[in-house]
Amino acid sequence: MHNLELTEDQELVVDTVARFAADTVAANVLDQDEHRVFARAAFDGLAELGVFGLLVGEASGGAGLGFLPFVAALEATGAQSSSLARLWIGQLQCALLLEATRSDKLDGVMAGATLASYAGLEHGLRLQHGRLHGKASLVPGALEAQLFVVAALSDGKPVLATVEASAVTRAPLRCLGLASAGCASVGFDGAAATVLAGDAAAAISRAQFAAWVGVAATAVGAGFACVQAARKHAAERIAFGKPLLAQEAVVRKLVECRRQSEAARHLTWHAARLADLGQDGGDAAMQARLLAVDAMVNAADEAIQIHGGYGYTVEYHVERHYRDGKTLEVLDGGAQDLLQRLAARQFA
Amino acid sequence: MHNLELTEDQELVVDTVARFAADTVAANVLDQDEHRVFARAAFDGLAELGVFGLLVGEASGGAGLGFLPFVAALEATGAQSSSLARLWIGQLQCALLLEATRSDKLDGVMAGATLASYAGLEHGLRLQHGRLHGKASLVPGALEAQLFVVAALSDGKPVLATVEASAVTRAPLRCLGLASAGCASVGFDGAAATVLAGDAAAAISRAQFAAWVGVAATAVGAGFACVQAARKHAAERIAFGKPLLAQEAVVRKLVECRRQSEAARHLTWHAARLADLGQDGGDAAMQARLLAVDAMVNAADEAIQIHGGYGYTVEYHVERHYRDGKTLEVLDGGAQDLLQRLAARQFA
Amino acid sequence: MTTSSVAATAQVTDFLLSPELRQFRDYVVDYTKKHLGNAAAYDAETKFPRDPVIAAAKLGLLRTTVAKEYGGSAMGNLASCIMLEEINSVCASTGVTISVHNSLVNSLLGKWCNDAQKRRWFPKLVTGEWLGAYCLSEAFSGSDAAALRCEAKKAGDHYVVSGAKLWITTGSEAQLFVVFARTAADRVKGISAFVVEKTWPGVSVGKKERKLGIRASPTTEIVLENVKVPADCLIGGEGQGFTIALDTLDGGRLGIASQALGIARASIDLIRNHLASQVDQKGRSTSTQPDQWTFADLAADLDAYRFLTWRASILRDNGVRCTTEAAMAKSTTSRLANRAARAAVSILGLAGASGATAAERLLRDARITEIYEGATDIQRLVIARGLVSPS
Amino acid sequence: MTTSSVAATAQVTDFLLSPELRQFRDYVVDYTKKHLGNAAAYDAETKFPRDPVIAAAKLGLLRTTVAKEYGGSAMGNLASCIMLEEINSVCASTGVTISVHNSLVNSLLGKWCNDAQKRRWFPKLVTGEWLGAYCLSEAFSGSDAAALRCEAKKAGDHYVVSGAKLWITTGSEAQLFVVFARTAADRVKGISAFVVEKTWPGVSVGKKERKLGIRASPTTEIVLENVKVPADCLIGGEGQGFTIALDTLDGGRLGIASQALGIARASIDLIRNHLASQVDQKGRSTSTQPDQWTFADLAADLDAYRFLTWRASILRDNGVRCTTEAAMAKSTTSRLANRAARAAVSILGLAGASGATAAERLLRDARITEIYEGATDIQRLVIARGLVSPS
Repeated sequence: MHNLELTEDQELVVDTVARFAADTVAANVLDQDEHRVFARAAFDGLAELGVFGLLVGEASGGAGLGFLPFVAALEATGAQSSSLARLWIGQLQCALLLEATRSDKLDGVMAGATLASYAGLEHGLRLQHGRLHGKASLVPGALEAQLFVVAALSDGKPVLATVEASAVTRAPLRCLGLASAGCASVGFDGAAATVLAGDAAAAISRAQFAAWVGVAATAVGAGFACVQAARKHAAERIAFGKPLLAQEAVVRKLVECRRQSEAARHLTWHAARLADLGQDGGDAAMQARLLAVDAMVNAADEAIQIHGGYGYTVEYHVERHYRDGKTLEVLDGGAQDLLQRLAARQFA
Repeated sequence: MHNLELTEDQELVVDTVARFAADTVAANVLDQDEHRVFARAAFDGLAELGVFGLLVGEASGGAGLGFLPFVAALEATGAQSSSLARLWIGQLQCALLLEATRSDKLDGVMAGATLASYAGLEHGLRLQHGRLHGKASLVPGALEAQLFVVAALSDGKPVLATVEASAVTRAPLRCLGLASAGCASVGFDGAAATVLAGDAAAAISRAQFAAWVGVAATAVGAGFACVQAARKHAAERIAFGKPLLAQEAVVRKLVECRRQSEAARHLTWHAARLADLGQDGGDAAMQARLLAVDAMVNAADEAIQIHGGYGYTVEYHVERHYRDGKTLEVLDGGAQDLLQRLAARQFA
Repeated sequence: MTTSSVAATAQVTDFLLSPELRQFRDYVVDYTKKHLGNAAAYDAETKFPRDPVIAAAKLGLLRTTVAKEYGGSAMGNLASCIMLEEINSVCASTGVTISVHNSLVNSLLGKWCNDAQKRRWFPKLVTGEWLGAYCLSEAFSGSDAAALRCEAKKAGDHYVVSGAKLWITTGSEAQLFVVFARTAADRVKGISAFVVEKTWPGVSVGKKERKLGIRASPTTEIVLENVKVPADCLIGGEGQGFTIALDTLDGGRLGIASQALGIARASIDLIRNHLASQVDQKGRSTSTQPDQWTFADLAADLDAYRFLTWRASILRDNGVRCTTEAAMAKSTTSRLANRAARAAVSILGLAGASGATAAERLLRDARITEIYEGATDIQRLVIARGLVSPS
Repeated sequence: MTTSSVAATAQVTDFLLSPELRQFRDYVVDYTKKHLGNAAAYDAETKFPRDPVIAAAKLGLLRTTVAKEYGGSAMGNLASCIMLEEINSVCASTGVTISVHNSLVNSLLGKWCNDAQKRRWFPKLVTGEWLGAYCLSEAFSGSDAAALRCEAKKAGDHYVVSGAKLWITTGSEAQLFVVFARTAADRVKGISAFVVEKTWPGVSVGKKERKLGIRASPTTEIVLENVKVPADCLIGGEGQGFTIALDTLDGGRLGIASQALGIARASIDLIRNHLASQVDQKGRSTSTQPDQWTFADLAADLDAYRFLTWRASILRDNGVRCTTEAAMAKSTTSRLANRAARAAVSILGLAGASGATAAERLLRDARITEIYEGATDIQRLVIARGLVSPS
């Protein structure tokens, strides 16, 4: 499937996750999404596979395998469930942040024993006198999280802190998508926080990067899944005496969608490669994230159209991918934030 | 600039071409384009650099360096002149075809002593009793070519043949773009042809591939050149008391254009890598060609807009890139043909 | 054409609605403000908006396409479109219910039924005592409507109708079904149209679809098992069904175009309000240029495509065939609705996706407008056929 | 408002042009057929289409926006737009010449000049003996028009005007220039408008631009070196220049929108003819679905955006400010023209790019419509400003 020149260790992780996603995750994903059931079993399954420490260094007890296997495995996960992929990304961001700040909570998060959620700077939270203020209006995983890792401003400077779930107010949301990801708003309301040591800005950057390439890979996987689903339906569905797939305009759409996801995949791999080489993959990661999410939304949109009325029902996967794609888009600051960052980096 | 892991030999070719393009080609390109002057000196310059045998095997007297340095060098050429890049692609296609069919005309073409033009199957030419029939309505280089390499159908099967320029009727065209590429229509009118031996279908495929990745790389180079030109203008041009570059919408356009060209570049590299590994890079090459040309046209369009009235004049490069982009699009069967091929390969 | 009475005078002069239509629009706006406040709740609970529909009926909104002699207000298609844009800008589930009732069922009966038939059904339909549903699609015939398999076998003074109809809007709530069934083998000329009442033996509501959007509008299967349909329930003549179906869909598409306009407008209004709210302490706008651009393009297209919709409606009101024009209206407005709703989610960001605003519902509702009553792809082919080789 | 006389009766009723306007359109179509056959040659040779412009003048096409008392036909903006769509569908260079003459110069003089001024210049302008040009832009002021530097210093009974105007359409062919110059320092209120005649000392035609398209329309610099402009050539009052410029551009934009409509229509017609020509031996269409889709979307947008243009024109004819509506018309039509021309080149393939058809010229001509008389980017901001915080 891929062309990533992975090591044997990396390959093993990717294959294991891909099998887990295809065999176990796929089975319940529609039902859980429709009824907004948290993907607990799948999360625990990932924990068992030990992938939450994928990016954490061996010295800190992680696998230290780098971004390449991460994006490859997330692509396979995204093909089945963006909700699960987003939970994984959040857990892994927390692990990276806790590693960077040498927090003793790292082990629990890596093991998946502690479900952690990250609320980034985009929520505009403030830390004063050891207490957090403000509200994060939409955080994946928040409803079920035991621990929050929070990036906030303290005297105008970024800091990192952890907050116990018991200290915050959570409200479930009827989100557009990611219905199995336990999305909630989180009110911090003066919650006591443990400030983390270390270079917060650098750690936040790395966590952002992980979300960018992670979401990009998720969206690439989902985009291809939409093309695949539409192809399957179009091959089976007869209209005007022939399968839809025999209609030029239908195939043309699929070709276009596939082309977009393919391009996004290569940018994603490029970003991951650069990061693993210790180079700055930020531009590529943001470009990949923008392109991949656009491609996913577009592929889901076209796939719904090809499915016709069937695509509008929750019995097929494509409407879910459509909602999930638009939801992925607005997280982590949203597309606007990425475009502004790219503008500043490339044309300031 | 690139991230291609080229060998030293490859790197040398790319750097040499890039310097030649930036130093020599750039100097006359506007004037030649405006007055529709054939890029003779630039073509001869490429000949001197010995790049027409880049893809020809060492056994046949070529450099055998493969597609990676080809696309990297064409990107640098495309940044300056799509006309020259297209001439190079045509010459190199002819070299590949003559190599595959063991023609004795290969050496002259590789050396650039013979200017050769390739007319592909898209022109619907027919070979009967050693004579060619039909008309190719637009062939780059044709006006100045000494030799035509022609793909035609003979009893419904593809064949390759060479025709001397003296045997055909040529009419210059006021083409939309590629004004320095000597575009002409070519009437074969029963011209005597030398049929080439060997597997015509395979040779034609390889020549097509070369055009796909070649045009993709050209368009990537031109796309980035448009972004660069627009950025320069926007940094200098003051409106409403500040440089255009300080306007969010202007920068946003540049970010979007750059993102598209970047994605196309990665697909192009991917296709070239696959081919150099002996794998099938056809899908990637076609996808790259489609995306890159779209990105080029879009970047040129936005660059014109950012230039305002200036962009509409021939004194800036962007209107030329706009015309060249649309002209590159319709060559080699055009975007439609590529989309149909992709449809057949991916969804048949 | 009983509904053409309105066309005696101009409905739109120099792109302005007539005073009567503007007054009617205000009347409908008043209805939406008073009765459609719970749209989000109906959606969340997938609950049919019965009260809003009853209120609409009481205000006469279910009889706009019916001639006065049968209890209608004979306001015609343009008035219906103006009404539907307003209703759909607040609640697309209520909107499609009324659209199907007016633009598909009532219009069809008014145009193709005989006097006795009209006197039989319109009294219940114009008051909203009965809601109507339009039963054309089947599991294996969607865009390719002529592939339908539902059978109607003549047996003396009645037909025996059997088959399963799919994607029936208002299926579980309607009391009257217009059913298209096959009375002969010929692909097109073998199709006939019938009125089938819900209470007749053999009629049942099948599976209810769980959908991305318009969740408060019940979309169900309607199962017909050896239903005895009296011969006087045949609409028009045998074999006229496909002609009736296609002609009716021209009008139906104007209803959906208006739904799309309503959804687009609501989405654009969300963006407008968001932009207006972005000001610094001195009241200067801090909204970004790219967002302003997006808004401007959407706002221009909204006006443009509304004119396409009005034009086609007026043609239909005047008894002029408007297949191409209706296809233009539906294909442009439905794509605009989706584009606008997606933009609203993007620009509102977390508030767009979290459910804190209507944006996410608009996005989900918008998506159906490109699918039902003729998918976008089909509309495009209709336009190309109409203009490239005019028949 | 001398041009508002047409507005007493409806110009467009239920989306149909009045019989008078349809007749006028036929009249213009006849002109285009008889006089615009050499558009491609004028383009290739960058030669001003003098004969076509003279023919247009003889037919009265240069006086449509002038009141009858000054020799005009007072047909107003909508008639001008209808005329310009037709002319531009064949030759955009002729089109922009007439558009500037009518929509910018004649309209401006008619609205802002006093009676003596009108009696002085209109006799020459309505007959086409003189062509007009509109001199607003400068090297450092394009979209930001208020940044202009050209100076007009009062000196007794005249002004001394100095500066260089850039991007002047018809620059080398016009005999009358409306020149915007600075009479005071204030960025906006310091600008005044003057009529300058070509023959006056100090007036010269500077550099001629070599352009991507509308190559037969000369775009030049107009250099003003200490030109003595009599005080009675001031238009309106001192400081009114910017108001005049912006108001006039509302009308000018309608002219350019119409140009864009003409180019879009010609491009769409090329696609239509191409699709119609693609048939197999049995006469069945072999055109591809994606091409049909592209055609359908373009055709729908053409109708939609034409309505936007007509609406704004009627508002202006009725003396209603139409800044937002004109911006909608220009931004949508100009983008459509480019989209359509690009699609024509793509779909026609080699024949689209080789010069064998008009497609490549349409593509080149189309590109200017997004740039001049208010770039698309500015139009979008105008729309957003107009709708988000209505003034």
